[in-house]
Amino acid sequence: MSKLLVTIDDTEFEVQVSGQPDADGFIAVVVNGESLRVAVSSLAAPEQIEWALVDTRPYEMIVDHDLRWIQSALGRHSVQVRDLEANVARPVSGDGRLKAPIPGIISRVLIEIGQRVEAGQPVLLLEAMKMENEIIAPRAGTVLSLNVRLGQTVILHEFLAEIG
Amino acid sequence: MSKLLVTIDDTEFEVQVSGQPDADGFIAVVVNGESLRVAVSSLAAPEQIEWALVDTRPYEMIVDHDLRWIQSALGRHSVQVRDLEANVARPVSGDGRLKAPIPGIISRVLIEIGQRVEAGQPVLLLEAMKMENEIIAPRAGTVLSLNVRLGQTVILHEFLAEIG
Amino acid sequence: MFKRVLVANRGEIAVRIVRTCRDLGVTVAVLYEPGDMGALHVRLADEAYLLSSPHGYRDSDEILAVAKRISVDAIHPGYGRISEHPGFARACEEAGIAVIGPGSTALEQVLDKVGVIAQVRAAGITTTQPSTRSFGPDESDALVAEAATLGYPLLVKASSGGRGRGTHLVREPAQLLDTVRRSSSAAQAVYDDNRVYLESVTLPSRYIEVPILGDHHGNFITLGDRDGSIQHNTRKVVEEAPAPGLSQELREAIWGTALQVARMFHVRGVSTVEFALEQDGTYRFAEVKPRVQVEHMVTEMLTRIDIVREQLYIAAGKPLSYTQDDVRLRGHAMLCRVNAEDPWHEYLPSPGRITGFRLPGGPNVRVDTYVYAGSEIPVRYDSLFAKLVVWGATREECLNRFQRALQEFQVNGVQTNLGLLRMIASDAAFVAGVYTTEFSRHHLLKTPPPSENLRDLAAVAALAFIGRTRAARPVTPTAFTSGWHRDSRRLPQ
Amino acid sequence: MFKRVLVANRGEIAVRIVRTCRDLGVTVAVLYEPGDMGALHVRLADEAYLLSSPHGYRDSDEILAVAKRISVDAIHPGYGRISEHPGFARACEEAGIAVIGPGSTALEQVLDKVGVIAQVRAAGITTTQPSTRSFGPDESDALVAEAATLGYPLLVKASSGGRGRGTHLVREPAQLLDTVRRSSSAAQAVYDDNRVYLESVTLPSRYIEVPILGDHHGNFITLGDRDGSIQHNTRKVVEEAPAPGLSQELREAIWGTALQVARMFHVRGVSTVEFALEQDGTYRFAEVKPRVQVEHMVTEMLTRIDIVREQLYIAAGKPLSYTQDDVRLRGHAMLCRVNAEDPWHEYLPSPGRITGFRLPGGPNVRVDTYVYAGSEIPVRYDSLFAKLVVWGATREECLNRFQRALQEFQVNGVQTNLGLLRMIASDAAFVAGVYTTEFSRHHLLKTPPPSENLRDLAAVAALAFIGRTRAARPVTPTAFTSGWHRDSRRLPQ
Repeated sequence: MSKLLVTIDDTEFEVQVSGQPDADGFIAVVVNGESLRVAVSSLAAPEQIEWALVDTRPYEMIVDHDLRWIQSALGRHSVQVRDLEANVARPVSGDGRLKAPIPGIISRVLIEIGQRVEAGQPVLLLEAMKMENEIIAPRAGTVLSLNVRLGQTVILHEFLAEIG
Repeated sequence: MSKLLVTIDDTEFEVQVSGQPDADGFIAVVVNGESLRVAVSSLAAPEQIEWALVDTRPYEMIVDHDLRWIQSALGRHSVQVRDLEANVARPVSGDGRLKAPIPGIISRVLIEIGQRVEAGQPVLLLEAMKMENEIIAPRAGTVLSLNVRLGQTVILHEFLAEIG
Repeated sequence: MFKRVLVANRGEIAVRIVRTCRDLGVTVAVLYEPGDMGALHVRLADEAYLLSSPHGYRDSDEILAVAKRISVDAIHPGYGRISEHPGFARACEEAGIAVIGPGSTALEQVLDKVGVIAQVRAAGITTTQPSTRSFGPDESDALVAEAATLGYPLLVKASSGGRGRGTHLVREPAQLLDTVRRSSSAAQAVYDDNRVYLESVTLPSRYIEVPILGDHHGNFITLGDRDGSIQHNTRKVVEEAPAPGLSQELREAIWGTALQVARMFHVRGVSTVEFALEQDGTYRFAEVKPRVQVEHMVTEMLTRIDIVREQLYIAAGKPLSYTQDDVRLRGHAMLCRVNAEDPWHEYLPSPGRITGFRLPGGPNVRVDTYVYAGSEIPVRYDSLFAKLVVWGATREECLNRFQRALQEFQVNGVQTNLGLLRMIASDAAFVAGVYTTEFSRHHLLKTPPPSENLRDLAAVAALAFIGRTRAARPVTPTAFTSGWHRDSRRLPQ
Repeated sequence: MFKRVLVANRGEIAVRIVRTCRDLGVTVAVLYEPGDMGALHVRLADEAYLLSSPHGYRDSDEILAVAKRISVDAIHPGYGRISEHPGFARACEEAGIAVIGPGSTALEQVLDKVGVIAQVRAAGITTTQPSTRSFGPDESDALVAEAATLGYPLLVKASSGGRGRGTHLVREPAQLLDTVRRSSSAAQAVYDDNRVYLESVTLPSRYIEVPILGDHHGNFITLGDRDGSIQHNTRKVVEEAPAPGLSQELREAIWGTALQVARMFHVRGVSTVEFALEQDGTYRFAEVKPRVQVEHMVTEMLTRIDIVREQLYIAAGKPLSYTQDDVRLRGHAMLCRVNAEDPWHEYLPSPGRITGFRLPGGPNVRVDTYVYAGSEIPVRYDSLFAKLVVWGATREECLNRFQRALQEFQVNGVQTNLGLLRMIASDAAFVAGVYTTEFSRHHLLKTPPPSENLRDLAAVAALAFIGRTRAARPVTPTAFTSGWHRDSRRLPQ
């Protein structure tokens, strides 16, 4: 059984999930003490969830790959999940690794290895769909590694550089 | 390089295929001595082919899993391919294995193991989409194995029984 | 208007009804069998209730029980069994729940198809000639005698139910009893009633349908006419509106007769009055279908009226939103049923997972479907999974668009009849608009398609062969992939 | 009519043109860059030619060379750079190839936007107030002075080209030069011309567009009007027709003025005359767009006229197929652009593979798109991948259907603006039809959506979390999936 603290927008819910789907395909979930039967289109990865059925209520949905938000027909809700048992929250920022926030083409490289950068300083330009996107240093430090070169095509979440 | 004899409807073609796609994505194919550049949407399996481009001519197509036919916008063409080098034609009929020609539910079992059957005798009924489909013995012989029971759901190409 | 409607069906017709309810802001509840949990009609509904009965969507008792439990104002059964079940309609009426349909009394009347023809004939309308009564499948001698009186060719039809199921053409006496047996067993399966009747038929003829709207206040209007002559086992395959080549005088005469019939039986809601049209211009009343049909999409395309919405309004007691003069029949529309089946293999059904799915688009093209890439066409239900309809200002414009849209429609993972539909749309008789119920698809399936591009296809086949050989080797021994499928099956007709 | 047409574009507009050519039985050739080989416009064409130039679809010389080599009768450039390239149009005319467009002379004239306004104003028509001339991005002092004369707020617009690209609103002097720099660099990239001009703007106002058809024989007709006030960075997001809330008198006055302008410049083919409408009813001519637009789908839905077909007919020298009286403007239509972008993340573009794709359906719903499940939205091109348009007999019916269709449209694998579009369609100002160009999407993005179902979403989030944790563990160390994405990027507006 899992015990989670789920925050949707600004509302907190204590959620308990026990076991596997029953014969009808529902999983028993207790939210703030209330029992619900929940079915989702995929139990594998968030981004594969396309619909859910909670008791008798169907939802069309899109779930962020990193589970930062859930989009239903009405709009986008922010999500935070904390595992109360593992007692480990999702790690917060501070990491110096840069990954590609979108797929694209590296249209400018503004740093080199060993260079000192300030937090907020532009380090790369990534071109996608006729727009240039500035990638900035998430923290001050030294460029430890630089894994891309000018003109290179990068995929989503590809590791670009590290600042430490 | 492969040398093949390809029969489309009733017309035979000698086809030579050499190597991998070029930089533009085309493969060099010689048909009856004429050079063509061919690109297809998938080189993996026939049923994954959705389009082809032959020189400047685009085709939307569906190709049978067993390569017995190709369907283009105009209709369905029968296909036979023989590898001239391996010198092995596609095996012909005569096999006593029965597989499910469609997915469905076994609605009647008309044989048992060890029973003698004649060619053409109904052996199983397979129900799908509100229709019953009779599966008949492809040859005379004895029922060597029977792998399904009444009410069982079978998938496409599932092995049902063998007559030998 | 209703606040909450229960849809008692699945597949594309359930999706269709859900859409209209949402368009109207009506809360829509649906039902599902366990295997249908993620089906589109469920995904798009406001509420979804699991059917626990082993009869699932066909269990009228459980449907009514759910409807009462959740307090809906109305039930929309779509088409099929529940829509033609007078007992269900009456039970709903007694429970104070509106049923989208003609009302239990009218339903009972029009489902007695032999009786309807007698009444219509008594009113002085030319009808088809049915047998004097219905027959059980074991009344062989009586059937043979009756058939001899009527003469051949004739149709065997299910006594209950208005669907194509159970209707078969018999050209010669030798085929009669075998056909009766098949028809009767289909009728038993679909309508719980194994009785059949016979109907004299003149060949060639055309099948003309007149869609009708009628309200609780005695108003009836027609929405033009359609031609449903192109059928497969008497199920319509391709349909167009208006029926091509009718004189305006004949057309209006048929409309008038259709209205007269609808009024005679007080058929509320949407219905279709169907006629056999002979080559000399004689049109014979055949039957009344008191429910929405697949073919209504053609009418929607001509009139731009949402017919499901009109059904709901009428059932809620509203007077018709249109007078006859308001109905503008502009242009031309063509529709086809897209089925998961293989016409080149005796129409073998082909359920399975849709791996590729691309709809045609552009102006005046519409597809209604319950499937999408990655979804499953289930084994247990009908093979119809999509309806394509196109519109054009003229028949020619419509035809060109129909051909193009069919070429554009791509489905992978299951076999479909799209290849055959493309051939029908290009067939000379269809193009000329001079076809009848004798329109034959057999020559289309047997003749290889015209192609100056066989050489190109040979090149593609070669690449497919090489790809297949490469891919197949590691997983399957060659012997296993060969031979078994040839002649190893035969289908009941 | 033409026998063979070359489509010089890609994406949904290329697919759109291919469809009409096929509907007309015209042989259609297309072009493709190496990475676009399996793109839909290629798959659906009769012939496809590889562009070898590194400039690809933007290389007018290679396009003309292919057109000459394969001897086409006409070139349809869709919209975008090639459609607004007078040099290209003239070279085609000299080569005896028809270009679908207004003709090189008219094109040259209407692209000089400051000059057009001067001429229109000289004819006694109220116009927006442009700067006295165009400016290079480095003429800072002159720009600041001119802006002070015009007054704020004002628009910075690209001197060449009629697309939204390069157009930006400036509310305060402090923003001017930064905006000019951005506008100028966009104009340089899109039109090879970095000059901009300024235009005085009154806020709030509305953006009213009048689509026009004109032929070689001096016939001009309007196809009603549209409201394009809801924009993002001055690109239209949602559009409807007719423009809501105009009196018939005002509407007809605007149509009349639009016709007068189109005639003044002899703009053949399809064009749009655009106006700023102020709250006191003053309407000011703003510009002429001499080409097909995304927004023409709204007009097609009202009139049922295939506008691309009319373009081809007109370019072939035919007189208009419609008189003004033939054009019937029935009902109401709404359209939106569906883009691969994330409105909640500063409109971050989101190319990638479409893993799930399900179109809305039902009566009077149309989607034009070049993508399908399994296809790729490329990195290199525009983020627009689909256009949704719906029709209703009344604005209310249309609005309900628009909301429903947006809810039904499902895309997985890339981020889209569908969530935002749903919010716009439900926003009180949009529902009431009383919005202006000041319509703000910001509050929509910032306010969490209303939901009585947060508890249900929490349950789903919990299951997603557990599934993700399970799936993620074997492949990726936890540290690797965390932290980096927060604040690690910033976008140039």
